[in-house]
Amino acid sequence: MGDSQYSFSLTTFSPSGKLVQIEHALMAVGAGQTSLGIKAANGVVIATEKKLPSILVDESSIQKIQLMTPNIGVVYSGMGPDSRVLVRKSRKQAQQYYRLYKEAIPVTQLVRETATVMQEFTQSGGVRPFGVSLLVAGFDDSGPQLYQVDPSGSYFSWKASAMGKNVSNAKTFLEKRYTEDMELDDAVHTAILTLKEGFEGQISGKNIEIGLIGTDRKFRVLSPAEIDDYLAEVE
Amino acid sequence: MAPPLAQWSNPLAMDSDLNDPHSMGTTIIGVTYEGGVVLGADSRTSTGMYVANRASDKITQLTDNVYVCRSGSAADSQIVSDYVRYFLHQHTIQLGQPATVKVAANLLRLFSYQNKNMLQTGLIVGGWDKYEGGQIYSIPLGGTILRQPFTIGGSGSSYLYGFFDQEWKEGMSKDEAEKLVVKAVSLAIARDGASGGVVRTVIINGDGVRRNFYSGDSLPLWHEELEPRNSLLDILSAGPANTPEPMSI
Amino acid sequence: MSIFEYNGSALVAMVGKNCFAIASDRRLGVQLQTIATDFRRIYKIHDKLYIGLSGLATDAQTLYQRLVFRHKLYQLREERDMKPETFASLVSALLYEKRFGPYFCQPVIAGLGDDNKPFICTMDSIGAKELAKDFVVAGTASESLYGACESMYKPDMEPEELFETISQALLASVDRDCLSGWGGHVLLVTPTEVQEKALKGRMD
Amino acid sequence: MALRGDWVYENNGGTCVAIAGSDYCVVAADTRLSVGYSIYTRDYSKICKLADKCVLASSGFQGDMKALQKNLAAKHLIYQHQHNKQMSCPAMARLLSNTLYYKRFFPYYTFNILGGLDNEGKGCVYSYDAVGSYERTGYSCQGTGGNLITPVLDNQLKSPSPLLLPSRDAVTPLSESEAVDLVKDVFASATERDIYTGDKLEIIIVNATGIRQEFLDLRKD
Amino acid sequence: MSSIGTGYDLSVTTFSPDGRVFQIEYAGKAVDNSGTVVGIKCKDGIVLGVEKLISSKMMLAGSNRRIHSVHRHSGMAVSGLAADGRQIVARAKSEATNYERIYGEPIPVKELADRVASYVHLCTLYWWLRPFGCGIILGGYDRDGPQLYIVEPSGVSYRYFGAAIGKGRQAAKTEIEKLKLSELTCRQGVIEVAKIIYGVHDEAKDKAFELELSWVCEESNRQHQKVPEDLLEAAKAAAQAALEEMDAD
Amino acid sequence: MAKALADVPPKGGFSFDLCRRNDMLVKKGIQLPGFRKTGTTIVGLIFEDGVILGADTRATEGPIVADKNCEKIHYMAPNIYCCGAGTAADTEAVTDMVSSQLQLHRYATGRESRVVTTLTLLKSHLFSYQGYVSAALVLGGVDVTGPHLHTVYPHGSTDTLPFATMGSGSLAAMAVFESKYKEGLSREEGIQLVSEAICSGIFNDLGSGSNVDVCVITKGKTDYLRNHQLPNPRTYVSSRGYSFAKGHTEVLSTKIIPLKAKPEVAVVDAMEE
Repeated sequence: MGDSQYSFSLTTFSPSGKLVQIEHALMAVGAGQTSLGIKAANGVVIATEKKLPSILVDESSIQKIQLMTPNIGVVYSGMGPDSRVLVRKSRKQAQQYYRLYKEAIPVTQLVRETATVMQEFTQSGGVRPFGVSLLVAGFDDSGPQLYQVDPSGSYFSWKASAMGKNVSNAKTFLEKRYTEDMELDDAVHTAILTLKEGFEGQISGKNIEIGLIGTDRKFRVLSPAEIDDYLAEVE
Repeated sequence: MAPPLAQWSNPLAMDSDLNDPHSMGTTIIGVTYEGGVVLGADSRTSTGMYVANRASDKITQLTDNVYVCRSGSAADSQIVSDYVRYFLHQHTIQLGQPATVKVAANLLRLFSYQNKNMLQTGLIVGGWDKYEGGQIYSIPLGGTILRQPFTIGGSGSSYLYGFFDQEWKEGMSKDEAEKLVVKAVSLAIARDGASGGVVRTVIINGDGVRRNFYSGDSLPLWHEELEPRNSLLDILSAGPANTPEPMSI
Repeated sequence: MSIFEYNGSALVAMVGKNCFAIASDRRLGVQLQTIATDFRRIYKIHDKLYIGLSGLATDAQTLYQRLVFRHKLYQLREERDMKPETFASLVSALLYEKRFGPYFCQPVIAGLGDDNKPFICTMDSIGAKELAKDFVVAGTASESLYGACESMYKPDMEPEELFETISQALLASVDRDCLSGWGGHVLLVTPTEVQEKALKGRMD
Repeated sequence: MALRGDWVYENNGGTCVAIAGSDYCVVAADTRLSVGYSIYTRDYSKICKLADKCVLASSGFQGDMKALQKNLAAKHLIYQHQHNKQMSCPAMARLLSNTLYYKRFFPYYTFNILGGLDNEGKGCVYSYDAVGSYERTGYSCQGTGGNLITPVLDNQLKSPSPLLLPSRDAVTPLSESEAVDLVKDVFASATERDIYTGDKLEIIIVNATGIRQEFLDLRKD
Repeated sequence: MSSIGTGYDLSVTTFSPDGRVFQIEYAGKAVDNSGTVVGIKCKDGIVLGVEKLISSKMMLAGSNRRIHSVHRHSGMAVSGLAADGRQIVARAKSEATNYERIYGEPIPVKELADRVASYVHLCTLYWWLRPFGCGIILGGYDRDGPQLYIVEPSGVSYRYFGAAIGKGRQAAKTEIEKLKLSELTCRQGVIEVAKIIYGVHDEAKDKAFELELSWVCEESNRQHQKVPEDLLEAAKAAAQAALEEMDAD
Repeated sequence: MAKALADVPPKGGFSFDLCRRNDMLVKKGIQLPGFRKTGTTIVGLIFEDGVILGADTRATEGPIVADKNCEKIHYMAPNIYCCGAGTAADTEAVTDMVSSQLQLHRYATGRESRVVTTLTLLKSHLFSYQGYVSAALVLGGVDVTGPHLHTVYPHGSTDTLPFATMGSGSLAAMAVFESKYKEGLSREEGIQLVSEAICSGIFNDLGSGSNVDVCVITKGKTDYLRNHQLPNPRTYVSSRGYSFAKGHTEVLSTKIIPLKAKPEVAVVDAMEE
């Protein structure tokens, strides 16, 4: 990072008052693979496409949905490497919180910390904004929660949301399907159906990823076999 | 009522003993022979009067062909050898060939010397390389380095100087050298309270490395030493046949 | 002289059935000289969470200020009150930060948790937490308090009985400690109300 | 622990309690003898019968305890020879005070309680410091667990202020069985928190019928 | 594509569209225009020779040396900007002493070459630095025998049997290739090097030059030294003679 | 932001700003307070399919028992636990810190933590504080390379052993191990032997007491047997009890503050732009 006092922020206002770097970052997110999340009555599910550049890549070596704490998971759309920085910093933040209070960090707090980092990168010298949006799914004392964090550092709590290449279709689909009293299993089904909309090629346990958290407050990423089971249920 | 004259003396003073730094009152030996070296050590680690570990390994590997015998503070000698092992790995990769014994010894010396105010450790380095064959270096407390045909260290060594002056000969065979080392360590174990347990040896030569272990009861007995025997508990539990006569009071 | 004996103090917290009480003496002294007779050692963090700070009064006040600051920051940030357990961890972290130059303070923390489960805890001056189910004590009269509480404590006391027990334990103990005394303050916290009482005791 | 430097004493721990009633006296002590973190023995009686109606309980340095007991026993023997009777408890109290003060500058490192019945058959307890200052009280507690037990006794047996005039009897209002029960409970409590108190409680009850002994097991950790 | 920069040649941190870094190539030119430097590895050591062009007759013979000792066992000959060369030599010296301080043995020549090359390379990576305008021939003799390296301004370094850089490098290399280096002793090598230098010197363009010769071989006790005066004179004479013989043909 | 964070403790660092004042107090002849210690018996052994750790539960402050039932077996990782003796705050802090580092390391690598990693983190921290962080530890765990048992001393030295004891009761416990330990103990035998060793410490060492905690770690499974044995119940409770009638204590003043019941806030998702 350019820490010299002479280095300047790359994100500057255009004459029309826009921060084009941030808009470009959002473009990068928009070009990324589709991810989505649904908050059910008793849990949250997040899902994403996992299209690989070549069939020669070992798909088991790549996991797009990651844990930030045992009860908070995250998925990104956009530039994968950028997300790693955020995940690493957030995990550290979560541990620091835990070591101070001996209490798991609430989802809101962690999301805010992550968003703070993203915001700092829109205003600091020598760095560019992150080319990712995150969907954060967690379950704490305030119940199940789903957040989306954008490159600008803004964050929103959602009942269901999508991002990436297929945003608009996916969101329309979710708006149609979403109900307040949805159970977690239904949410998984809806997530799969949403992903299926506009999925190029045959959907399978190997080219999508699903992570979910229920009332046990343990976030876990489904194995390809488990996804295949869900897929079978959907069909 | 008048206050009592004094509160009790600090009744917890005795816990200081176990909190003493872990140190290895030790016997360590390095001997060269025709074609290689033999390193030897006892296995006692003590904190104050307490034997914290009776089967410790004080001969630590640095590289494939270099080992070091540690004495003094356990923490210090472990940290020094950990660091030197790490640097030697790097050095080996950088050079593309095994580090020489001299390099290993010199790194240890450098560490001991640069941190001599903080470290309480004496080391004996032994190993074999293709340039100079088997070598023994002694690195005593302040970071001196001495190359010697044989060297002894640790608290038990004071009982052994004369023995070595007499017994060490140039050009011994491997077996002679190892026998000498085992005998010397067992002599020191007999006389030095801070040395004890088993004898461990490491033989390093052009063919490779061999570790040997001599359990405490296989060691020779010296002047007035008692036969090792089972504890009283074992004798008692063995049954009436072996029950010793109770002492009359 | 131990530094804890400079100002003198007695602190005790006790658990009852869905309630707790925390009590302290009222004396502030400089060694054997009494400076104040209505000194407060128990501070409120929020309605259902209190901390008593025994030991050197100057450190206690500094520590209290830092704790209030940290708690307010937490309240603003997280829009909720701290749980007693969380607060205890915070105090412990602040104390251990000064491991090699400690505040001469031994805190006693007492609070009601989410489901009105009472929580009490004490620490040494470098933040080693001690969670107890019955009672915790601190201060120059701690030995006496240990003895008194160990005998008098009963599990699952109702608020009135709890008040009597903690008051008797406190008064009995400070009477045998020349560095604490002048009656006591007792805070009795139940899910619905806080009773703050001043006890009459020997004035010496 | 070695006896280091000029400090020639050890504290072998233990706690003694005595309670005087209108017609009895209860004297109790635990039987643990320890130093540092080690237990020497779990069964050492700290109570010594000095006369028919007079027992001494002491804690502190065992060597001095023993010496003091022998010293008093010897003096009592001489007293018996000279006066042809047992020493009374108040007399023994004074003797003990003198014996302690006799070694003012190299004291017996002991903390004593003398319990028994006085000439009128009333319970009496005398409490001492190491150099012989003493007073008659209704109850007393000495030793490593003293700080823990005293407030409980204060609370339960609240004795009249010694400043009151005319002076009141310093005996407790409890009955004998209540007193024994209290003693057992305070010892059980002290054992919970004092590491030097434990193993076994020895209780001596002195009343008109003579001397009775009771035991109670305490925690052994 | 053109080999002239057209704006891509202003910084070492800029690649040209066809993937070249012109600044490094320009630095190479500074070497190519300088006096010839030759080094050969004989069977018992290394000989280094420099055609030191004399810019002024007022200059004292033997000054501004282009061959420097780096350590007891190694030396370098510099072609190109002499001042840049001194900078490299200074770095090489500190690397050598540093290595010996830490590892307790003289730096292996390979390691020295690596470190010098890294240093030279470092100066091609930052916009605020310029590459060195000099090439280096490094010769040394360690426990693995005599070794000869070239370090180019780009930071590339290779090991050679015989090497030449500078103006007359092509001709010199042709000459070196004719030698039977594995049979040559250094004493003979010195003569050959002198002949080559004299041979490649372009009388027409450059007027005067001074021959500098050094060696590190068994005869010099594996130390890097100037070639003894008498041998130098003999070599000069032999070279002169060979030159005249050639002219006569 | 920066101002607000100024009071937040730096990660794992100590603050030394009171040291000068405290040194001054010491020079004036004032005694610094003792810290809570766990004058402890902690043990560990390797049995046929894993590691068993054991600890007593007494914490002392001088001659007084500060905590009758404290926990001395600390969590490091799901497959690694660590018994601590010495200054209670130090053992707590050092194990917490390392377990947090391990958690992050697990997230980063996606693999189970190893015992040697834990050992190295512990010893390097302790060594860097030269024994001033006084934690004596028995570290045990099972990882891909099998069961491991180590002891760590406050100065940062470590030992690798088949059975180990630490703390003031270590001699008493070691006596049990030395006479009865053998290779290939079964789970039950192991737990029995560990309990026996801890009891030996509890009964013979005054610094140790109360109950026996045991932790059995095998491949893929950890059983934390909190208060596995309770060999020291209170021996007597007064039949009469101490009850104080209401109004027994003289009260000078009473202030009653009613607490509002927490208003039921409709759950609104926090939104932030």
